[in-house]
Amino acid sequence: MNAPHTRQWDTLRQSRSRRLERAAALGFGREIPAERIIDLLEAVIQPGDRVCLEGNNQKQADFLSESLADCSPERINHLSMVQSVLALPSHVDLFERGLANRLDFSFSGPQGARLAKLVQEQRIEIGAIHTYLELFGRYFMDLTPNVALIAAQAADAEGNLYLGPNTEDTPAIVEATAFKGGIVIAQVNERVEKLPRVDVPADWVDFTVLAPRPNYIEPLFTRDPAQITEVQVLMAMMAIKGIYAEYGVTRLNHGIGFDTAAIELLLPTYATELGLKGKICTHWALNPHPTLIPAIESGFVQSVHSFGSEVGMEAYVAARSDVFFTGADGSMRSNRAFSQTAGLYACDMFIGSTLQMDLAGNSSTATLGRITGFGGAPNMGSDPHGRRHASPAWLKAGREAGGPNAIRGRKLVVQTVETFREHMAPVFVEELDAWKLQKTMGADLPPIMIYGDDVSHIVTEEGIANLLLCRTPEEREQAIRGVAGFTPVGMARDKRAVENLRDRGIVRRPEDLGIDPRQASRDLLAARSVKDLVRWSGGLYAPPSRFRNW
Amino acid sequence: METLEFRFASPPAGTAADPALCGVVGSGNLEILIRAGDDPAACQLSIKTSARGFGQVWQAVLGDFAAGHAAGGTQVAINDMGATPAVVTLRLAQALTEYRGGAQ
Amino acid sequence: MSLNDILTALFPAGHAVAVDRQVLTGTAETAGGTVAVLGTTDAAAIDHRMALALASFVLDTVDQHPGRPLVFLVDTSGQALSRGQELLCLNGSLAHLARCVDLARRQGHPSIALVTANAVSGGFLSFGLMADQAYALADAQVRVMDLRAMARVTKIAHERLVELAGTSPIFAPGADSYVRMGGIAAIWPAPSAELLAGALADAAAARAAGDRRQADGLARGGRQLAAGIAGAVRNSPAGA
Amino acid sequence: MNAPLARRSWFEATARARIAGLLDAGSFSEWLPPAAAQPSPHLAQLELPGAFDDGVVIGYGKLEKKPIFVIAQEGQFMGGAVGEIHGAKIVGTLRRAAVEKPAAVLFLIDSGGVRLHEANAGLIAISEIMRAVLDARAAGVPVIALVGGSCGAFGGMGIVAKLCSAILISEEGRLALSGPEVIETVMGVEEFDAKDRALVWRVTGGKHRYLMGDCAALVDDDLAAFRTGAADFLVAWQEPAPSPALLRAAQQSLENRLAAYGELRDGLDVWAALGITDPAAVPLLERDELVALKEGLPT
Repeated sequence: MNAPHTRQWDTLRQSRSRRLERAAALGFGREIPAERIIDLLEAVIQPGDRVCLEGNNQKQADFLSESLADCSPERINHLSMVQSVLALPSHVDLFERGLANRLDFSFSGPQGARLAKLVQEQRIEIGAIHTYLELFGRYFMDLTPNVALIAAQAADAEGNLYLGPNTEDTPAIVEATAFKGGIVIAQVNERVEKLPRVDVPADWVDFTVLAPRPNYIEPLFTRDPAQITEVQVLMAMMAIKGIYAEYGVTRLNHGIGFDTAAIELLLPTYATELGLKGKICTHWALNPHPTLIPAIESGFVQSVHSFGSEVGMEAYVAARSDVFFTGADGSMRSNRAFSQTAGLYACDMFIGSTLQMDLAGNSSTATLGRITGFGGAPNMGSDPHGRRHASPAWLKAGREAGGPNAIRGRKLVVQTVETFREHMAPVFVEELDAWKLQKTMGADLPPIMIYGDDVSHIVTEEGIANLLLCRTPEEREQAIRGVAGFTPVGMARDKRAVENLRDRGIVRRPEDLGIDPRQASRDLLAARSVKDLVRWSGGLYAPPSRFRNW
Repeated sequence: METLEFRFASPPAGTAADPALCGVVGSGNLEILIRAGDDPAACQLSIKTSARGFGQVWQAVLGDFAAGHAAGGTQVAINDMGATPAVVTLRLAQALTEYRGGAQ
Repeated sequence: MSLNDILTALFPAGHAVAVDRQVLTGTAETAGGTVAVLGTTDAAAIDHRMALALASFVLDTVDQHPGRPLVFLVDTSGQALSRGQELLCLNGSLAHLARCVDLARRQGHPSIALVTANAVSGGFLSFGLMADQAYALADAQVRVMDLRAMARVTKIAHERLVELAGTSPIFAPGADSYVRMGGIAAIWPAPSAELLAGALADAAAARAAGDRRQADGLARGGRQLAAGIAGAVRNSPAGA
Repeated sequence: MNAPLARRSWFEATARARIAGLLDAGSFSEWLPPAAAQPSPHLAQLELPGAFDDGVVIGYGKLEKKPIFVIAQEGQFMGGAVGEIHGAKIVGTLRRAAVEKPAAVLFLIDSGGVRLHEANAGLIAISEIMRAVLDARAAGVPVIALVGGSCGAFGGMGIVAKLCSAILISEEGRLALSGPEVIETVMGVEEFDAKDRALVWRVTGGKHRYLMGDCAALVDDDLAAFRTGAADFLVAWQEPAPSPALLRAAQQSLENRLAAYGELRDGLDVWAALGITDPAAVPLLERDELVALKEGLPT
């Protein structure tokens, strides 16, 4: 038997040391001057590295992203990027300029079209499109970053970081990188003597750079109540009376959009009239939606944990520390990983909207020529089989689906859509565009946001379909057609079958719920403008300029 | 723009004194003018719409309206700027209510 | 054609017109006596200073020379496009100028406007179109917006607009359209003292008749609805 | 807190809803009502659906029992812009007012100015409206502009507003000549960033216009507040005869203003120059607070 080969067990640590030595040789301490950031990046990043660029739903490490894109592709190339969101042009520049060639991500939003083009030109290889939690999970499995480029609000002299209300993904990224031999570089908006609180300890951070301008934060969750339509009010009334009230939904997440904003704004009015205060919507996994202010002020809401913050809500959130998660310093700390976990396991309901839904109830926001991903919706909008604790809503849904002896409950996963979008694009379709997209992109899976078998209810202006009560695929199909209005899918319904479903309470019309559509007036909204929201907040909410009309 | 004309049988709406107008011709919206027609058992509709090629959808939406409401003896004129069927249905119900003097 | 050539052709008997930063003011001699001459040059974008300078000159004329006719020479590309100008309510200064022209009319001053080169939207509204009668030189540009910009804003194909502009004076740029619409009394092939004298002679009658532009637009076939509609409002039953 | 619920927003209301909220209940009668009208043939020619009222509602009614003529533009239809029929309805109403002499004409302006699809008809119509407003006023009939809709009063309608006896404006209302988007498109984003809406309101918005004296009254964005504002204004207002003295005084004050503030580019700078100690707080003040602030300013 040969003597065993002496294996090195600390290559990661050694690699890290060499990188730090290269930086030291260039004269760098821990505080990097902004004008020399490219020298640092070129010193510590190696070809083939896996780099996590902090691109969140809202907060962006934009200075580091632009700086990385400006590095020499001769020195840095074949990078494998891992990041939640591709939001900035510079995120895609990395691939166009030949610095990076592989990507694992969750959501691409505004860069979806450029991304699709790069895929078709085979200049980018997409590992997978994840949900947030999945991606965070893989940071700790097989996608651990060699280098993380993150954004923080402030650093002190030792290098401790304060992340501000938009903590978002930073803790997950830093933890995965710092404890597996990686390098963490933070751009900060300011250097201060004393931080309000320490969110990341200094010994997890290798370098900080004072960015020339504060990191960009997108006001992603601000919905101007002025744009909520009567039809959205009608659907909100139906959702509240036909689902929230009937199941007694107390713990929930709302997707982004005007449909759910309408529901939030009906809580202080319509839901209160129905006597639902204290009985529904008490605990939330939710960003600080400005449209939730009236419900909070009306005493509906006990607790909100947030994935991220929202521009302009800082003072309001700080002043409502009973409701929001705030530090001893008074400001909020968000955390996408924990809030997604809450959304997955601790919520009884997810309600959101979509662009397309097929006859099996699969829904997708993918459109041809764009790769957008889906962020956190698939986490929230899925029934977790790992859940073991009961609640009345979960049990009721479970028994509707599995009969009185069901051995587990069900999460309520509700899709609320008007049957046609603008320009008369039907939401209900025979086949999702996602299938074509899969073919053109050569992907393993069609980009389906929420699988039909997870969906419990569909709300449209025509009515509510309760898919839990459907017993056969044919019934499901007719239930979906039965609320699909005048779309081709809706008009192809079997009218007798739908009437039968209506008799059984599987399809319910507004009148079945005791709702007269003519009552669906914007006057029911607790706030009809952003200014109203400011008034409700007692002047604490400071909306971004683009949402103002004063 | 497309002009569409329909005529559906519908139970008599009863006589109303004044024409009624509902809605505004704005993006995604429409205006509906209801006045007395000549046939008490039919609802006549004429539509001018900015969106071409949706005649079948209009026929279905308006047919449902005429079948589901007492709208006979009315003449309905619509100017549409891309309203969805949901908005059209809602507006028709509102306009008919107003035409009949606010009776539910 | 230069401003001097125009002034010489209009006022062969002499004039004393000064130009200060695109604003012209002064007097000139005509067969019917002295007239006040004022207006703008070089496609002026009307700002507060220009509007107030013109308004001041109108008020001076009303004060010092009762009944003296006003001759506006219009060459404006519209209003000044500037945040600072809007901050001080540019529409207010243009309205003030319009009120001054209107006051002069009420005080017995006949007025005519001659579009010498350009007449565009806000600048045209504030004084040219406030005169008793407006005229245009043959090669003058009169418009709200050119067709390309209009196509962009209205999202209607440029070709379609060009095609319709051939038959419809409703939106087709050009002095001809404004004549047919009743907004401009006539087009002058060239500036001339005779045409000016005729226009000044007509101005008093135009002043007495009030705003006749709807009727003119109807008579000339360009604006077939406005006169009837306004009349129908007058004749609708009941009132105060 | 229920304050927002009690209000019925003027900004949001249709022209017809504004009239209903403004006049004595049930007192309004419409001239050329939709059932008796035809949409604009010029829009039809461009393949666009028109509106039966062509975007403006005219008629008569009562305000606190006084006979009133009303003109209400519908901002949701083509931006309240003035076309041939739209303009002629306004002109006809104003001319009728000069003859029949109601207690006032209430002019509910909500318009971007000329309707480009009927550009020449619109421009000439606005000129006719300008003269008709001044004729009605010269006949002793006050013409009161009410500005608080989503389109504000821009372009030629901005000029028309300033020819009226007075302007009542809400904080949401805007009054100017060129739209910020136009200025940005032509002169660049450095000149005017139209997306910076707080800036847009600091330059063109109701509070700024009121502080500068361009509008006679600032009212809440509420139908009842506009009604009360208009009624109160009429009680106190005597329409003056046109006179050189009045215009001389106006000329002097405009010249003084240009000399004092001509170099400034932001409402914040003007408000500071007006003597407001904390200009940054102005956008957040409620209507009553702002009125008190203005009344306390040095004159």
